[in-house]
Amino acid sequence: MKWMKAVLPPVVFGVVAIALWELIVTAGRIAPFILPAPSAIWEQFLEQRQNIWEAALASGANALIGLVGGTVVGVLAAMVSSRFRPLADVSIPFAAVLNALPIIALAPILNNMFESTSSIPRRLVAGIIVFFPVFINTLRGLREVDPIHQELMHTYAASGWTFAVKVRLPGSLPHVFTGLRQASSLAVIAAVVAEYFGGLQNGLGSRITSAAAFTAYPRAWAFVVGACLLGLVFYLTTLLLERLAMPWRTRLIA
Amino acid sequence: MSAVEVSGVTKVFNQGRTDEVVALSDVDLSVGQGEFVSLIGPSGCGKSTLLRLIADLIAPSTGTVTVAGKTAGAARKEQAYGIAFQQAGLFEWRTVLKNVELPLELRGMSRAERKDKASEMLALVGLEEFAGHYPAQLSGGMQQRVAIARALAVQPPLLLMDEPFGALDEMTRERLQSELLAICATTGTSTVFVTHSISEAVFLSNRVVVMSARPGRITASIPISLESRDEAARQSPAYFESVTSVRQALRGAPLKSAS
Amino acid sequence: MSAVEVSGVTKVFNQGRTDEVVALSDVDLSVGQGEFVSLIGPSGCGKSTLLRLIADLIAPSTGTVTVAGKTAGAARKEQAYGIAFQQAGLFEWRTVLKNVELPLELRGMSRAERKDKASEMLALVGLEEFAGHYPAQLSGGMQQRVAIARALAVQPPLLLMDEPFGALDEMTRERLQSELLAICATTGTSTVFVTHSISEAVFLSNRVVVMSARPGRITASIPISLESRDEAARQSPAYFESVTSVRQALRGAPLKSAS
Amino acid sequence: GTADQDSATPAPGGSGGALTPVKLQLQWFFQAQFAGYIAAVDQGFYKDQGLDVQLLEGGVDIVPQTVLAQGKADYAVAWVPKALASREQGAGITDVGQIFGRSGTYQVAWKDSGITKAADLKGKKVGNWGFGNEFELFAGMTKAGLDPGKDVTLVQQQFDMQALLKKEIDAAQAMSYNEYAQLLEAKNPATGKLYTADDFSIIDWKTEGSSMLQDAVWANTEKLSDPAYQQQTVKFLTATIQGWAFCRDNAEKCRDLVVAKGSKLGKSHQLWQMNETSKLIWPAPAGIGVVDEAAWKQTVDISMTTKNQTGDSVLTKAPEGMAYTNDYINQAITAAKAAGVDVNGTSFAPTEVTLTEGGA
Amino acid sequence: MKKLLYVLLGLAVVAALWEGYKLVGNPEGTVLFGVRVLPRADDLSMPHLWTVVERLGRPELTGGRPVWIVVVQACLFTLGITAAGFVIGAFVGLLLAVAMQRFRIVERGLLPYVILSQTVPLVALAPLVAGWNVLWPDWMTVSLIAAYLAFFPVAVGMLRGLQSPASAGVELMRSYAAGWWRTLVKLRFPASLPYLFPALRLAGAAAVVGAVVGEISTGTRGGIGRLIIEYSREATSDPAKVYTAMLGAALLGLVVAGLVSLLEFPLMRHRRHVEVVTL
Ligand SMILES: Nc1ncnc2c1ncn2[C@@H]1O[C@H](COP(=O)(O)OP(=O)(O)OP(=O)(O)O)[C@@H](O)[C@H]1O
Ligand SMILES: Nc1ncnc2c1ncn2[C@@H]1O[C@H](COP(=O)(O)OP(=O)(O)OP(=O)(O)O)[C@@H](O)[C@H]1O
Ligand SMILES: [Mg+2]
Ligand SMILES: [Mg+2]
Repeated sequence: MKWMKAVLPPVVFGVVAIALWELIVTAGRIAPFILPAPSAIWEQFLEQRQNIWEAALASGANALIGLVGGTVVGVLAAMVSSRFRPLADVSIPFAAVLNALPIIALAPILNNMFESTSSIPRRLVAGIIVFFPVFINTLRGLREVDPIHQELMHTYAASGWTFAVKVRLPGSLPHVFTGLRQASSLAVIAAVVAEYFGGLQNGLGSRITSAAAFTAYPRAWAFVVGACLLGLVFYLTTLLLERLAMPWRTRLIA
Repeated sequence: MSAVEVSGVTKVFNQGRTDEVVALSDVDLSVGQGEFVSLIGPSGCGKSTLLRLIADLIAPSTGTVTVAGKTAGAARKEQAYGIAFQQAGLFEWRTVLKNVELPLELRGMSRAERKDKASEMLALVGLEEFAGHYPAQLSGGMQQRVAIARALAVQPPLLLMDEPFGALDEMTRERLQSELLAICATTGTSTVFVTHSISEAVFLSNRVVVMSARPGRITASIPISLESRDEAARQSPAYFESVTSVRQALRGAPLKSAS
Repeated sequence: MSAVEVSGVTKVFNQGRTDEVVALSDVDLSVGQGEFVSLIGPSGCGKSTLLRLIADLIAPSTGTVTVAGKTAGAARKEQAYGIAFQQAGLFEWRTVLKNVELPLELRGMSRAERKDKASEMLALVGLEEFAGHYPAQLSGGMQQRVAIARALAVQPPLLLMDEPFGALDEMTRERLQSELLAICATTGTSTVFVTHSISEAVFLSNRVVVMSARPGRITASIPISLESRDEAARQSPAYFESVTSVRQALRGAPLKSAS
Repeated sequence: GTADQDSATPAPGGSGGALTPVKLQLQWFFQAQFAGYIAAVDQGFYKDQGLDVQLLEGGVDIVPQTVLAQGKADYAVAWVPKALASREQGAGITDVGQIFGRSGTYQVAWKDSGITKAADLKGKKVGNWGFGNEFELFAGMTKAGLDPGKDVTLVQQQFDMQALLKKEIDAAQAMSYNEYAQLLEAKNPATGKLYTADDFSIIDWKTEGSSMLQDAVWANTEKLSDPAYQQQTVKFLTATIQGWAFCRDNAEKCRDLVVAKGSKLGKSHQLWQMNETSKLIWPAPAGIGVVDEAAWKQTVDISMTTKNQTGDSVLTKAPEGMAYTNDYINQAITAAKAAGVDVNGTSFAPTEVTLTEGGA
Repeated sequence: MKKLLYVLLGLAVVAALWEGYKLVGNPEGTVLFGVRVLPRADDLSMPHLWTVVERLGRPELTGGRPVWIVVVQACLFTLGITAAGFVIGAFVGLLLAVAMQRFRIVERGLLPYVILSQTVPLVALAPLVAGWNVLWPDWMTVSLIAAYLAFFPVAVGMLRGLQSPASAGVELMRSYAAGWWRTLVKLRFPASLPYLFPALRLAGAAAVVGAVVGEISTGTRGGIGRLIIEYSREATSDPAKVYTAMLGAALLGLVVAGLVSLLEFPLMRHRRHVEVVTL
């Protein structure tokens, strides 16, 4: 019953939207190079599913490595920064500023700094993009310790290390996951968009552009659907991980 | 040997700065073994400060604090007291049982042993069924009970409580008061209890210490003797008399000794 | 004509679903002109629900609610009552004065007029100096005073209050109680007051309505008659007797009429 | 925009002598590759024909033929295979002037790599641009018996040639008039001098037999049934021929025009490009812009048979309807000839352009 | 003020790291197990910072305008596009948030798609939108792409803000017989401001990314995105130039972030600050 209530509206909305789209395209006789019909996209999706799968694996691997790398570095950096107050004071505004930069534009430079024949540049782009939300949120979490907890641990004569492990880390988990949730779909987008600037042609991004260059929009959109699914998988996996890691929080979307 | 000895203690915050605050001035307090002492006074009079001095969470500017014959610092390191605050301050990522286990864990007690001990404490506060729950699944009153169980887990000779029932509604509060009394009676723990409520202070204490602000000092120490500490006590004339005398002490009226 | 007439009211939440709750069952209540009635009872017994029914914030499942002879809905549209909650619920982006002006603003009163009116109300609660402050700059007690001023701004014949002093410490609370009584006396407002505190209910009310839970119903209605409502009253035998009888009604003991 | 576009065709000279506005969508940034059009605007050739031509610059994701089919431009410059692919997707467009008679796509490798023909690419890292510019390469490899999806590692090149210079890839796609020049404008760190043609070996798809037709002027098929648009097309093509002939004869002047247009690559680079572009057009035995049957057929065949790495071919079936027509270009040639323009360029002799560092 | 100092300090550290790495790093990069794990330190890949600065001062093309003027102008152009995209995106986000707040069914039906929209890669969108620009000028196409990225944080943050008032506040408004609209204006909007501004900051950053990538893919001339791609074509022979364009893009990001923060300044005095969680 409750489940139905949560699932029904979006499903109905989606079905109606797709039906409307199909109707507009067929009734308005809109050429596929302007807006492909959902049915045509679906057809291509089925036809290209092998290609989509392989491309999604390639892009997904890049996104995953970027995500994991960026998260690990972000969390470690946040832990180091939280140990030294001045460092945290400096790094928060600095990271916030860097986060406002169009990082994706670094792709061509990274391609030159590393090599365009490896996947490192796009993984780096994904990693850097992941780094900021994770770092900023984790640091915030690490710094926000309930003063009562602090006093309690003091009365238990707990050492700094014990305090970090038993209080700071678990206390910052919700923040880490807040960052991760944002980062997860960003990582996929970054990995896909970075392909735009050259490099190996094995991912969704290059498939999309090459299909689009041939005006094969239904095919391009089939790959786009693949990219959306990939992003969704990342996002939902993060949500699942969040639930597993924090059984004391039952809400799915904060 | 008294449970707590505070003598000649003054506490000045931000000493020498423009925002200097004299939180406590020349305070003497002695809490006997097994005695239940309440601190009451207007907001900002230094009740929490005094409690935190005893807990060695802050150091006095002058004067000495002794807990069970040792310095406050030594007592803290030995976990010679348990403490509870207005906010239960449970760790939301630990189950109720694990929360109570925490001080034992930090003492290096073995897993099985501390589990037994913690379960026992939970039974004491009547929450053994909720051992596996997370704090967020408990009501405010239940959370506060867990906090008390946690404070008692190391079986400290001294219990320090800073308005532990302040956030609860009156009925829950009265129930917990009775429970706390029962626990203190069975364990023989000495208690320093900060409260804003006159009736609470009177009902719980052997002695109510009244403080005044600016600078914080002790203005009265009113012994309470109720025949019993049950529902009937709350309706006894002795109770109402004590309430009145604490109220008067608080209002600054000339103190008449409570009957 | 009585200020509030609740007759045969039942309130069922989530009717027909698995999580159906009967919050109130067959409740009758009548509040006279200028009467001060307190609702007291255990958590979840439906006090707030009853108050919100009177305020027409929710609609009864069965039964009728009349406020000053009109339906509750009509009364709400005419702003025939003022309301205050446990959380002061001030709008932090408005100054104290602007907060008090809000209900007048929504009535379409002119700028100058509502400013005068609001200032007057602030004077009533003793906060005229803080008119330009923002709520965050005020203490909890002061915020609650502003909330009362806001509730009184439209000079409603009826005041509805849901544990307005619940979050305050006892001393602040007692001060505000006296102030509230003074205000109600000068304005002649009828009041329905929800509280958890027996002493508060007794001190303030002409009548204390005791409720019980599951399903919420009224179990007793205890008239209180104190000679005066000042500091002395809190120490009078009549007061203690009333406290005892309310306590007994709450505990479900056989009711003996308060003297 | 719908498939059956019927946006009004501007009546030529509708309001007595006023110029007819015409938009031409280019496929990339301004550079000498489009010098003929730029010159025709600047020299007033279009104006003489009563046309006010506006040149629309291209971009990475701009598909000129789509812009044309949507009616946002009146003509578009596009490579034949890509335009044919769009036709198959419903874009109603027709090739009315095959300006480039030859393909300018190279695959460039280091001389010492030993790569000289398509078959040598086996097992190598092969750069290409994607975006549909890669089919000559794929066709060449297929012809040489390689499977582009398996036998080589495909790498999408960036917009520069660093990948080849740094030897990250073994062979890079390059247009004779652009990227190849960039290689020759780069300094060899070993010698401190610029690289020379001797450092590289070139696979030219023309000699490998897998070249396809490139820059052509495309018009809106449906509108071509409108006599006014027909007339306008002839006029447009006439002036375009004049423009290209002008650039053939005045390479340096055209280079200046291109640079003035805001091209970010430098002067010597644009002169090189001008020279190389002219080579792709001239000499034009049948007259500039006339579609050569054989070349067309080769382009279509490759488009239908060559598969890219995902197994897709450019076209799934032979182009239907009027994919190209020589009607208008022939009329334009006649008109240009009458005006004394050399439309064959038989005597065209390319010059030697010296590139400077960075093409400055 | 202090923050600015910190940012400058951070920049100095980054600059030192860059030059330091050039000093000690292998010009050919460090290759481990066939993977280049550390970047090349040669001048082609990592030009000296002073080369980049010096390049800013020299003309773009022989006899042309100095690069810095070109870059600044491109930034201004893109700033315009970003601003338009930001405004459109913020407006759409606002409308969506209000609709979702007003009708629970809209929230239920739409919110999953709003979140899903963030998984659509921009490269997919750009060609499509570029193909639609029959109705508006080219730069507007780019603005729309920017708006697509910008609407999301605003929609989600604003929704959260509109839902933030405690039920006591809402009931209070009801007790004043205030309807939905007046509750929105007097209560929900002001209450949502602390959520709106952080969301706007995110939207500003997203709009910049959208504008830069959008310019590249639609071939819109005159902006910094276009400059990046034009200069990166010359990276073969003039590597410092593309870095000047990157600096421009960074500058643009900073300016936009600064401007959005300025917006917030007068409205957020006396207000508490909250953290905005978008996804
Ligand atoms: N860390 C601190 N730094 C500066 N001043 C402090 C600090 N802690 C307490 N104070 C000041 O010391 C005085 C006493 O504070 P304390 O918290 O002990 O009061 P309290 O009696 O517990 O009040 P309440 O009833 O509100 O809890 C107050 O004036 C307070 O402002
Ligand atoms: N909107 C609602 N939906 C469902 N159940 C509700 C709702 N509001 C109240 N209830 C239920 O109705 C009962 C009475 O609630 P109410 O808030 O009136 O109690 P109360 O006496 O005010 O309690 P407290 O003293 O804790 O404020 C409770 O069981 C509560 O869970
Ligand atoms: Mg305190
Ligand atoms: Mg209630």
